[in-house]
Amino acid sequence: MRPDRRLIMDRPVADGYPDVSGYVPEGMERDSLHLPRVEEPELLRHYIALSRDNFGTDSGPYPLGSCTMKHNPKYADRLASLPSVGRMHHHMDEGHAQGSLEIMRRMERALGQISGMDAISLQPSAGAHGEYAAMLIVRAYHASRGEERDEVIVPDSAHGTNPASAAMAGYRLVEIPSGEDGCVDLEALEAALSDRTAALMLTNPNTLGIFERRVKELAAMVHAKGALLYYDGANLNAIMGKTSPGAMGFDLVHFNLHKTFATPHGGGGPGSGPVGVKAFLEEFLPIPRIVDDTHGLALDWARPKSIGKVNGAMGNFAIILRAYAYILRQGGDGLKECSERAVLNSNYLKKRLEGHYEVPFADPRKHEFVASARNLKKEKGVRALDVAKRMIDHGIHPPTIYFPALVEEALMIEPTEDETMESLDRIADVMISIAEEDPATVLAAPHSAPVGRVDESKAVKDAVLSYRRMMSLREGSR
Amino acid sequence: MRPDRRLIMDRPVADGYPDVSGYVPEGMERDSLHLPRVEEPELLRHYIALSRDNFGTDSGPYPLGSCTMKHNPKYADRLASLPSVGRMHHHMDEGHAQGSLEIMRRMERALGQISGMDAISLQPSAGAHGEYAAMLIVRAYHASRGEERDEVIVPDSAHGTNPASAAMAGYRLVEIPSGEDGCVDLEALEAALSDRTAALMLTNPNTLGIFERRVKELAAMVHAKGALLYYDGANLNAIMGKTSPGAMGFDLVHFNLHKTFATPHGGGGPGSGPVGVKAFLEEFLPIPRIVDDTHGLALDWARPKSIGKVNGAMGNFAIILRAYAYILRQGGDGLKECSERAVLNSNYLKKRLEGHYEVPFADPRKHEFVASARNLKKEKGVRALDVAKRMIDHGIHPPTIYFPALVEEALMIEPTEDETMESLDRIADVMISIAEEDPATVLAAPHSAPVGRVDESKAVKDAVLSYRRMMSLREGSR
Amino acid sequence: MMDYIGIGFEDELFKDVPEEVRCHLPLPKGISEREVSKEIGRILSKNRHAGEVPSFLGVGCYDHYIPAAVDHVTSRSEFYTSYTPYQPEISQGMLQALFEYQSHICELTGLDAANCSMYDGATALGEAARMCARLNDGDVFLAPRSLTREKVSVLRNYLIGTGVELELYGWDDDGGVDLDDLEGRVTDGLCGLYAETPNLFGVIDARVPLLRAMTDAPLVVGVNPLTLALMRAPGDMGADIVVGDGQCLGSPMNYGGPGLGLFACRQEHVRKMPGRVIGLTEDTRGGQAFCMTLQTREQHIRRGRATSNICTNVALVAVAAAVFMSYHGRDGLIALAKENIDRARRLMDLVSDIDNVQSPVFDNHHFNEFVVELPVKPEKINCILARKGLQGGLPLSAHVPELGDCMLLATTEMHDDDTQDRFVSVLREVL
Amino acid sequence: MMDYIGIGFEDELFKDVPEEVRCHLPLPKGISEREVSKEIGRILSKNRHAGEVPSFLGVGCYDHYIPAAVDHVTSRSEFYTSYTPYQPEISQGMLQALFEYQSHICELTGLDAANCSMYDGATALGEAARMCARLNDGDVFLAPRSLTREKVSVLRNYLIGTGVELELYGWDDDGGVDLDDLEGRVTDGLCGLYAETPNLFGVIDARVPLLRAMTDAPLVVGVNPLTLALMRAPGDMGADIVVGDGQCLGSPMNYGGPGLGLFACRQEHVRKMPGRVIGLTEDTRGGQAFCMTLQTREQHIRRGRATSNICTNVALVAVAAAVFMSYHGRDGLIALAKENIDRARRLMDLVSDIDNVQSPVFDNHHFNEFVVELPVKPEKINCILARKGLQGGLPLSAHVPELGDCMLLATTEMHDDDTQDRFVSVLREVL
Ligand SMILES: Cc1ncc(COP(=O)(O)O)c(C=O)c1O
Ligand SMILES: Cc1ncc(COP(=O)(O)O)c(C=O)c1O
Repeated sequence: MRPDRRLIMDRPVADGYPDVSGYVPEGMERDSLHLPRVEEPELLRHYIALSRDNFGTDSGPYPLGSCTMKHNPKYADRLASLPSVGRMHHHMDEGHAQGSLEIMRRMERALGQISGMDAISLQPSAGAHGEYAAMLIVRAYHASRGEERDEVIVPDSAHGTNPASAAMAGYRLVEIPSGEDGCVDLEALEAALSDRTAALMLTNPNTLGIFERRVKELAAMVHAKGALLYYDGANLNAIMGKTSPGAMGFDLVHFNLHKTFATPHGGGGPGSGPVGVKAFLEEFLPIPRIVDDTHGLALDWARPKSIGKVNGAMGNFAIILRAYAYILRQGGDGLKECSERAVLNSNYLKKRLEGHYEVPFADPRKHEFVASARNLKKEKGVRALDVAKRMIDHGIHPPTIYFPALVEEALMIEPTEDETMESLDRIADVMISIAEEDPATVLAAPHSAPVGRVDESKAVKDAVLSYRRMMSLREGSR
Repeated sequence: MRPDRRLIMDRPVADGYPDVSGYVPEGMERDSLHLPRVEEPELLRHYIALSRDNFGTDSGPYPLGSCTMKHNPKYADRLASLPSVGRMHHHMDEGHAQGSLEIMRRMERALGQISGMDAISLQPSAGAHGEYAAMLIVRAYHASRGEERDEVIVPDSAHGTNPASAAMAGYRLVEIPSGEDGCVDLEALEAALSDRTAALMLTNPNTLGIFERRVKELAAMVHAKGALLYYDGANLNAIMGKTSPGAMGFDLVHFNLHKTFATPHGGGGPGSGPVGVKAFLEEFLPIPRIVDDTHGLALDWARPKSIGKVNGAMGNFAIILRAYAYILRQGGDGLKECSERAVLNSNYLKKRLEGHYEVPFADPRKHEFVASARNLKKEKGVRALDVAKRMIDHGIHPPTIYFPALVEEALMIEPTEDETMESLDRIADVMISIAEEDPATVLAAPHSAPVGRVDESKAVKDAVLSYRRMMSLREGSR
Repeated sequence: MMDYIGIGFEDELFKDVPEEVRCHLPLPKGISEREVSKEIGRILSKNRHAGEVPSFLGVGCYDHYIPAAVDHVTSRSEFYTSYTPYQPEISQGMLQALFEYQSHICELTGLDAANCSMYDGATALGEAARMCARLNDGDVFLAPRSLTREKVSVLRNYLIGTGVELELYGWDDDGGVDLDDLEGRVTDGLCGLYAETPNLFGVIDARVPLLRAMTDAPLVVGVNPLTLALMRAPGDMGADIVVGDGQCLGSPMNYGGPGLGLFACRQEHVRKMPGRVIGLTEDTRGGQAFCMTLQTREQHIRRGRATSNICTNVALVAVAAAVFMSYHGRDGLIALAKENIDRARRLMDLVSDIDNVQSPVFDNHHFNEFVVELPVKPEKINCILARKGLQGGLPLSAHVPELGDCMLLATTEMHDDDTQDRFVSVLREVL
Repeated sequence: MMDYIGIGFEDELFKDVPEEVRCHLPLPKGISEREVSKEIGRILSKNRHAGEVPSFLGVGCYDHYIPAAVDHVTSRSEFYTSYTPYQPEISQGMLQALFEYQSHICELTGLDAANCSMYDGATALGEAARMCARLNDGDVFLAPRSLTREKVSVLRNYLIGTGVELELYGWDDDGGVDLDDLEGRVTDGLCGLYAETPNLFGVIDARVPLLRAMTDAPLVVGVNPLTLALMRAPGDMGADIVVGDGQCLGSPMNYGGPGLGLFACRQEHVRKMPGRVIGLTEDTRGGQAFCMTLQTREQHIRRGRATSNICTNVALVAVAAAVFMSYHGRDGLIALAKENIDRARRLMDLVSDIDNVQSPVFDNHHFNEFVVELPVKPEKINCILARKGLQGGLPLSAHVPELGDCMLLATTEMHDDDTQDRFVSVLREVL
């Protein structure tokens, strides 16, 4: 463990304030700002030291379920750093931006082929944003047909963004429980469906890593009620080249380019969450649309039925570009192989853990599976959280924990296709050793991280989100 | 401390050898090669983990005497990564390379102004290489005058490359001792000088950080004997804008761009070691020379008296470019300020250490100073080496130790201008705490480095320089 | 591995995928890294970027110089290959960097709390409007008519689930808030009030500090963070929420994305705030530590009742902004802001010397950009400029039709005198 | 700080610098990072790099594709901002990377020891010749006349202090070693013998394996490391020392520098070897560790009697090479080497179709490059090609005057069919 890292703001700022008069209207002049300047040598040491306290996929295995922590290939970053990517303004004359537009057009086509959708908009900024765009499209679609539908159905195993997006779009949520087999309970679905149902949001394989085999049947039920079927693309990495949302009967889908297409997660973002639809929904997609024109590619804003804009520009081009580079590199066969290896890795690791951790539900799994620390908790008082913290000591990023909620003490594990067998064995060995270890050691973990276990409830209680707040509390307490 | 890092070569390579017939003459085909392929995810984890076991100036203070471990500004690296730097071949038509040539021409001029020399060649690849080029020029000069001079005088405080370069050029070495004041003993010099003397090699300030005040007198003595005076530019960072080798009476000089001009040391290189001369020596400089021509800048190979080539191309352009960017950024005033701050930092740190470490010789110092652990060794058995290893535990790179040899248990300290006062205080506090600490702790240091103290004599005894050798020894010992 | 699992070939792992949904992936074969780089390079070479064709576009997205130190930090793979810092013990680096980002934003805005990013300036505004609806009962959200069509559309889309209506108020002769128009629209049913400074017209609006007195409803102020080095903190003007786009703080334009949605608010409202926030706390040893906090506001816990659906944000862009701000510091930001104003003034003056051109249309203080009125359709001018290797400003017709003959011209420190002069002389020539 | 030292102004620290040597630094004032970038960008834009003007130059320096992973590793600041690993405890990363580099080079060359770099291929050759003089008493070092003038000059300069004379032997009709000529020159006084494969003419020379039998003096073989993926290891051909340039292993051409001097030798000679070497050892806990070793050969210890004066080498370029080799692995290097031969064969054939051109001059196996004979002075051809946006090959006149009408043409995997075709059609046009 390391000494506290000083804050940038702990440095002084010179007294007085430089004269700013004449630059802003009289009376609006600023007269104080605590923003220390740090010379480059010290600045870099500060941030590089911080980076060294952080764990990324380049640091070691990162089997964080649902997040698809693939390796981020460096060629994609190199391409994204070109000035012909960075120094482009989205309002430029189309004639100046034929390169960017062509990348986007090609990317739309590739995503269409991968998903079996007819039209794609690259505009949404992340997965949840794509969900939101899709919900707006659902609204616009039903409204265009003069239908009033105000409910969206979401399985209990859905990712939190699904209900949140539907709610943001003004829908009432109807949650349906999973069946014994971890799949959607079709009876419960039937009961939930009505002519108030605007859409069902689903991911397949679902968050348990289980493929919903009866998806066609389910699609028919939804469509029979006049509702739309929405695909949460976060799990697309499991099925590329095997099936597609289109083939399964979905009407709309979002993609997470930062999951399936290997773009960096950036410590939380930026990502990119394109949305794809079947032809009958195309007219509702966000504007502008990329179209052909006598001079090349152009932007079309004249789409009266469009939902309009979901963000201020064209989408996260720097991410889209990386994802397109990745798709080119892999090609169709390569993407299929990614899915195959991701699923193989997941099933291998699952098998290695069985007998040490409960792994509810029947075989096979797709790209991820959910184990449970329920028995450990019962027998030794070791929770999923403790297992996670102890994994840190072994240089392995913990799995997602406590999600999905329907599995007690859940450990949601997604190794991705990029881990070698050796690395999978190490993950397994570590997790098994923790299950067998003296609980005292596990409960006190991590032992070798930059800091000890972090007090999250104190953070909530204090709610100190800035240096400013920190200082005013300190002064207050004097 | 961390587990052993696996070697790349510890991985298997597929059996058999791909068919290479037809590609090389019959009978010359290769049939085995142990060179494992590592997929990018694993490859990057491997090398990034290695990098994390390494300490650079971006990691913390690096007061390594004589090496001038300045911060390496990132703008210079960014410029050096442009294709108009990297994708240029040195045999290109000059018309295609006007940019590279202009950078080089400007750099020659700037170095001329900084050093007070009349002509510069950027060809040598590092400091020692510049020394060698200079010694070849000395030879060529005396030969051109029909003189046979076979001795080069070097003070005992000189850097090892000085005698090594002179010897490589075929000179007999005459070493002269330093005087009481740490400067060249002028009487000893007088005694050593003769008509066999080809040159005196000197750095000023010398490796003790002391300015040779009587340099003019000394130059006169050397010149009176018909010998040349050579300046080792490794210490140029102490005097920019205050004096110059030219002003002091030197005839030739080398520069270390990777010291004075902030280019990265790269874990040992590449650097760049231009050589500068007074006008009367210009004709001996390496070829080609950059000259003006009707179409712009051109390369002139027709220099019959030139020493020819010292390396295969034009010098380390990627380093020269960075250094030129740094010179532009600093400007004349900025470089002078660098020297001032470097000297201030050195004297401040020296003062802080006095009373805890012996610091032989009188004030002031220039950019570096040599402290001694002699008293610590006598009183507690703690040597300079032990102090160095213990500093590692505090995240500070140790100073240069056991050089120059004329100071017992030498700790040669050069903080450079880039350390803040806070950082200097930390270096001092750490070194003082070590002087006062329980010797047992110091002798067993480092305690928190990636590995414990390394057995250097075993390395010498075994002389295992490759995996191949390692494996053949292992097999032999079975 | 397959042996261990007990399968003979990989496709057995997909036996749960019914035949009826199987399909083929009709993409071409993969190519090497070198070929990818060449192919993408070839496509991108069709672009004419701002380094080749000087561009006078702004509107929230600017071509500023990015210090190399910024790129160096964001390319540290420990940062950029990490996920959201759910495991604080091995994410202290990202957490502290984001806490520092939040802190800088709080200093600039004069508020005590900031989140660690929204997607971009437009969605930050949308989220702010939604937050107003959580803070307050009203059914109208007031925003200036001087907004881009993008912002208006996003705002409408974000308000869709709240039942709150968007209403737009006008501008005055000097490009600032039309106080009379606004006055008339402020009613008891006001859910929230939004104003910008600098606004769409680049005007630093002296009337924004007057708005606080007009209503008790939450006041949202939109800013350019660079301007804040010179301008009083919106928190001190009574703003409850401050939004804006931080792309100008060390990120490339990237054809519009990613941006950096700034979002700050008063401490008393933090629990109603959207997005991720990083808080200060301690570890078991009592040392300083950071973690994501107030997560019960968020979708992964509160699900349908979360303050926002946002999950992935733009953390790395926020880190770039933190580095950028520390690189410049207070005095560096002030100098940079002044330089941007000086550049804009110079261009404004030069353009105003052209006959038939009114520059600026609004006689006021400007930042980066200003509106000019042209004798010819701005779209047409842009076509001609394009042929001459220049990218003109934004025609305002699609955004504020009243200004159909106007163009919004932006300039930054990246335009030297030569570039501005060339632009002006070409403009003079074509008019 | 000044107070503490007891001085009033900074210049007091320079009171030991006598007035008589004082001088002023007449450089202009400093400028900002942004201005520096702009100014250097402006100057460099006068270059026409190989991405803009396809280049057919080689001679030991090649335009190969550099995987992005290589750059990522060398831009890790822990690596590139570090000094020579004198303190092994905090330099294990660089030490292991360099040990791996040495290991790879040993595998390729079939020798047991390699140093961790010399400045470039030419100086590695110079050092090899000097090492021969340490291993052996002779007074003549034999090298092929088919060398660039650069190599010959460096070789002479490196032999200057040894008293050994350089003598050059000829080539045969097929571009390989002229065995008869060589035979006549091999005497008891031979200090060392040097041969290259591929040689200056790009010829992979089947006669190099025959040289070992001709003398007991040390045999130095010059190689291109890429070719070694296909060609028998020189160690197996009896070489005592192998040298070459490793720039082709993941480094840009950089207008010639830095290169990467490869240097490997037999284990029995390690103590006579120049340059830094990294050795395997243990730490106090018995764990694997690396350190610089055999330092008593080096200048910082042995001073005037060191095996070489080299101090700073090109460690980071060696790291790039290590990453490059691991990225490709054996099979990747084989594929890359084959592709380079295939490219050369294709170009050779296309050029040979032009009337009046002999291509190749030497009927043999080639790697990357080959000699063509032109009906016009190659320098003249290059001028014309330059006007057409192409960079021709190396005119050989300045290097081997016997081949004054010849040009050395190089190609790599970076030239696709279109590029080669364009070159050939322009060449046809101008001849
Ligand atoms: C299943 C699922 N759906 C949706 C999302 C939301 O995507 P984003 O984080 O890009 O907004 C996630 C992200 O973790 C996810 O795992
Ligand atoms: C005083 C002195 N002279 C010469 C040199 C040699 O320079 P280089 O390492 O660049 O060959 C050094 C390097 O450490 C030095 O410190």
